[in-house]
Amino acid sequence: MNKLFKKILVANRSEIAIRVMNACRTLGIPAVAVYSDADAKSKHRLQADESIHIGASPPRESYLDIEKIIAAAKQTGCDAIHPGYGFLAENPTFAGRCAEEKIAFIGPSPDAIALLGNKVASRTKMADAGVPLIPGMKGTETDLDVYREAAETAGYPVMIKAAAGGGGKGMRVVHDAEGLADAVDAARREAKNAFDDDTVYLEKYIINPRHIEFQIMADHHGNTVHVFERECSIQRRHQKIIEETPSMALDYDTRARMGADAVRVAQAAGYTNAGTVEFLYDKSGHYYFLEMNTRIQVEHPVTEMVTGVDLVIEQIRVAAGLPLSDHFRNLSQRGHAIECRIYAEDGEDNFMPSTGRIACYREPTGPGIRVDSGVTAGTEVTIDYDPIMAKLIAHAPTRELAISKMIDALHNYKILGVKTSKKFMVDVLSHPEFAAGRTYTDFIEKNMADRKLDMEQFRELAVAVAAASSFGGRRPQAAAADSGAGRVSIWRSVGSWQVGDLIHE
Amino acid sequence: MNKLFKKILVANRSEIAIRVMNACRTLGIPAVAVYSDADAKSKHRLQADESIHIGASPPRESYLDIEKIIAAAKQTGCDAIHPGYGFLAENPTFAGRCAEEKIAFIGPSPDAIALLGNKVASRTKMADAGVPLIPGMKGTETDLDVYREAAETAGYPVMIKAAAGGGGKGMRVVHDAEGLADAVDAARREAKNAFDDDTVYLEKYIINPRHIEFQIMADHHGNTVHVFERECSIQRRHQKIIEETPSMALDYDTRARMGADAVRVAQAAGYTNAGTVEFLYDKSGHYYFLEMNTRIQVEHPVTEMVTGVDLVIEQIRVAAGLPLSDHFRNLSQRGHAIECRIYAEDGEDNFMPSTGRIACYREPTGPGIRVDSGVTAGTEVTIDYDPIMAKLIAHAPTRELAISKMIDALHNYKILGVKTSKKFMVDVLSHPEFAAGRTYTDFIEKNMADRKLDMEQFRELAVAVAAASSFGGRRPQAAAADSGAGRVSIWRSVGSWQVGDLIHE
Amino acid sequence: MSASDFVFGEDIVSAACEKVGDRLLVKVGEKEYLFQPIGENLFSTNVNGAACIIGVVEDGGTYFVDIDSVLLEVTEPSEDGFAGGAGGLAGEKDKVFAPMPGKIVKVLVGVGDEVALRQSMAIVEAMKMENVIVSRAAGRVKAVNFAPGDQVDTESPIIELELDE
Amino acid sequence: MSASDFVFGEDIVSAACEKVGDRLLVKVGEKEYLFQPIGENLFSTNVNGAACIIGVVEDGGTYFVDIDSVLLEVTEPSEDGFAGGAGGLAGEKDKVFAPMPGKIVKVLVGVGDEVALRQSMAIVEAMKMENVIVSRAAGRVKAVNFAPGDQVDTESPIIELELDE
Repeated sequence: MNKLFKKILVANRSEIAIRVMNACRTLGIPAVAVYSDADAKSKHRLQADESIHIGASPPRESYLDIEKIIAAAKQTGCDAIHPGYGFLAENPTFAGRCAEEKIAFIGPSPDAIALLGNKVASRTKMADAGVPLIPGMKGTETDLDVYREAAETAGYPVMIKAAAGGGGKGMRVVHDAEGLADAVDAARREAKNAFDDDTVYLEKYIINPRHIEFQIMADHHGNTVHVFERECSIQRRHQKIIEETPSMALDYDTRARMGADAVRVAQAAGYTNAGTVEFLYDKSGHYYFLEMNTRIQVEHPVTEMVTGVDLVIEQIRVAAGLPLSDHFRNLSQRGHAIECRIYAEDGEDNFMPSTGRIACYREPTGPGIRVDSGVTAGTEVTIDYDPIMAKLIAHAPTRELAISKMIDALHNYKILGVKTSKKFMVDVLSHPEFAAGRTYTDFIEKNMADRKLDMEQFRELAVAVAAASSFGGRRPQAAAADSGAGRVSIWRSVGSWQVGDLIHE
Repeated sequence: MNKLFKKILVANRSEIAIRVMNACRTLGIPAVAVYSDADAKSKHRLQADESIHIGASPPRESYLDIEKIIAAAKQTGCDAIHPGYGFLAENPTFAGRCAEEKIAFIGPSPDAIALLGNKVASRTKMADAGVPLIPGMKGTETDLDVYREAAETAGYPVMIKAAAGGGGKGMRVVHDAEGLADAVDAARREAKNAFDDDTVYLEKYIINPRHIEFQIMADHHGNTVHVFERECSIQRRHQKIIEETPSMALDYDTRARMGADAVRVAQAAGYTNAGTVEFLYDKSGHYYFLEMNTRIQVEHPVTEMVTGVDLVIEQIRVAAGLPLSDHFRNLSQRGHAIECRIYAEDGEDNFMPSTGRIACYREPTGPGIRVDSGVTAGTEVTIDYDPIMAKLIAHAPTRELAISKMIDALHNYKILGVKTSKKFMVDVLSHPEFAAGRTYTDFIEKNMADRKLDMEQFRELAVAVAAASSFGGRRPQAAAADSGAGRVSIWRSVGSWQVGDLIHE
Repeated sequence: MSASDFVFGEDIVSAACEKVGDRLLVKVGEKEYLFQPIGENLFSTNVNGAACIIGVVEDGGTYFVDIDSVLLEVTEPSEDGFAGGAGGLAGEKDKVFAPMPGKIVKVLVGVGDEVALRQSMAIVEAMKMENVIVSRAAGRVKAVNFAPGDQVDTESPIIELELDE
Repeated sequence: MSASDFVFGEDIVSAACEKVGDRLLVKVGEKEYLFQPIGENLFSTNVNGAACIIGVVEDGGTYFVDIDSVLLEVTEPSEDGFAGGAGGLAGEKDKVFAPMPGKIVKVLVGVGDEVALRQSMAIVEAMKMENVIVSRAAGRVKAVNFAPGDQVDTESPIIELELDE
């Protein structure tokens, strides 16, 4: 294999950094990790071929510090940087700095990132390209009458959105004409505060749609393809927790039309490398372009399992100037894949963030099971970063079998010491509405709101397990600490469950 | 999901028993394990929903004892038995006993097993069906002149084979007319001794062919399909160690013709359920029917990864009387998959069997990596059974990437305490002849014969690792014993690597 | 037969263990469980005819138990009958601290309130995450030292309790 | 700096360890290695710019080490300077036993032969598998008690040695 790059710096952490380094190993390219204080003992650092410390734990002082990342790449002789997702992945300044330093940025051009990062500019662009948009204003306006007129045309409820928006900031739902003026003002103020840009616009508020996105891959030779859809409607607090592909909502024709529109979006933006075109899909079967994410997506593995491609390897090939691999010209969906995001959060207490030390960690295995994980036994889960610990993916010939496999795998995934939403997701996957494919963005609100797990039912069994494990005077102890430097002693004393007494006593 | 069976007994052990039980869990069917004395603490027993002890360690007293297995199934209320591979899987008497007891045998009918187990009878049948056979005698004969004539027609070298053959017994290669008579006599004597049946026949000896087999799946409704080929040419002592699919040797037309012939074989035998039609493929591109294996094959995972089907789930469905699943009507190959068999043997010393306790066990993970394993930390590998411990499978969009992934996965597969052929397989996979796809059954003989690993090169590094791991006065100790009851204390004392001193000293 | 006490939620629960062949029989109240150890940190038990694989680990005085995908915590009773709790000195259970520096989002109790063991006391935001701070003993709120919006460190108690006897 | 001796093959090799930050520097003869512990049983070291993950475990007196997919065995020297070997009493190294009952396939040495530590001595078949029996000490063959085809148990020595001093 000819080496595509001499060496790649992975400007990220945790599971996505490990995923990227895995692709580098397959391609025979050495990978350099960067790490903050908190990540000195993290899995992504210790698995890397080389690693560079880039600062303190707060992201601003490490993973978000463009110059430190560039310096690390130069110091280690890297000729390419993979940004992962989050952090600097969608920062046009960072992509631009890479270009200045003649380091390949494994992602789209700075111009494409900038265009697609601006909701108003990209909306205008996509309207011209003939992509279906949510009814509303084409561009931004300051005249309130324009808002009023657009709202009347689209029909209430409507939504005011910030051009630079993200994370729900600068967003307001308006249910009638009366509330419009205040909402526009409020959204403007919030946008100004959050993004230093008070540009807002108005569009129709689509009630409880499906969230369906298309994976895009485009090379530097004019080839742009879509790699089918992912449905990501199961969300809590606007954050995806379960994704799947194919979507139950799409028939052959709709899929083809949406896929063609997704390609149109990418082409209109002059897009290269991997990206994701997000659509809202309403209950009457209409779909609307929402935005394009200019990075590898958290949920990319479901696409890989159903289409057989390797998106990260392809990202690296494309960034090296190669045309799309042959198999990207003849793509098909096969079987069904589901991803569950394993966050450090308490699924039984309103998804409250959970921290702690993973004292025991066992991944499920089996045909069609994939785990992309950033943690291991001994990892300290802290509050410094995004709480995603791992992604569990199940693939099977049919959706019914994939659901069944996923439930089994969730039960066999043992993460002891930090709370997760495993049981919550088991209950979502077991719900008749999920089985029926009636997955809308209000799924959890509507179907899980009354859910309340009775912890008391486990009282006797849990105590019995503790008693069994402490029987004979020895305890099943926690694994060696591998990560989470600094805060608690990471070199804690280590033991292991000694059961000698059971037989020899 | 409607339950296809009330409960399934898995009449096997180790990795294939675990694979079958995994399929049962996905289908929501409880699974019963059987186990011998040696397997009281084995992974397959401990993961089962129920388990039944069926006797002493020698297979004849447990896994080969038909009545004990039938009794276990009746005792636990099982209405189906999955035989795995080996043991009773291809025993028509066992399949017949299941039928008598109205227990579904998850495999073909006793008649099909019996027919295909007799090389002469099946050869005659397949000749009539128009399947290409190795040139030679159509049936058996006692008259030496018939052998002489057949040998002249086919051309030397020829092979004398026992009708009931298997494991190389009752087989003789003859290089010229002079050796013929003695060879026939010797083969007869050997066959009589080994199988109590002195029926032999003659066919042309195909020199260093490829071994290419086709996966078959057939239901009870007249549908028979092939699920493409596997190439299994990399063998040591006639035992496969590396398998892959697709085969580098087949073009579209040849694949279609061989697949159609494989279906013809199954149909001629009245075959149902999963089976494998084996062909020899010679250097001039001719192929010849060799035999049909009437069971799930060790190497079935490569087919699953490249075609997206689940062969074991489909076996259970078919045995329950369902027609082939829809996706079996529209099969395609995607990407490339390779399997390495992880035997307990010394790849650096002529594949000598290796025994011992697995003191540390870590499976590789990553996109496209699958491990079907029968062992875990603490397993005692004994000499009672087949030395296969696990199968490592890698799937990638291209063969080149699959090879690279497999090498990486072999390096990251840590099985400490028992020798394997990991390094030998790394060297096979890294060989330019393997990369070029020149894989014939003499591959190892031809390309690896001079291979000699210089163990001395590791002297300093190995000692350094031992020193590092014992630094601070504590040792990286072995995991708890999970299996291998009885022989050595399986409840050995357990510890774990304590590294506290490194920091706290 | 060996018996011992554990804390689950706010209750002290007694369990008795016995070896039966290579399994363990555990009695808790009226209920009996048979566990098969299947390697480090794992037990198997049969629930409605299917194997249920249970994970368990002891870490810092807490038994973390995964049953049916739910993570449960069981502790050994401390000398005063309460769970030890992570990080706290036995004598400081009357004070509620933030586990890391942050900003008070909400205080969930007022002076004079009766408080149960492990009751949510306050929410502290650190690095954009909200963390619930719970009591490490039952008692009555004696003082609330911070208000929403205040910065707290890990040294100053947010809430002080008068402990139950 | 702490130094100790290990047995590799037939040789005694000395190694010296030193802590360098959170890594370990080990010197063996002229060579130096820097190891990063990456969790239980695993070290990482850099070979030609790529991370090489090395597995190691100590079991019954033997360090099993996986380097580059090769399983290597390193032992601690016993009092008399030889590796302990699995199962053997120190005083019985002059006898070569079958590890399990079986049938002698081949005897690889004759009386009077010089034998090195861990040299292959005989092949014993048990359950259709062939097992090589190796010496646990260097010496000279004093007696060969069995011939091909004989059944052996684990109690009767197949071969007896006169040990080197």
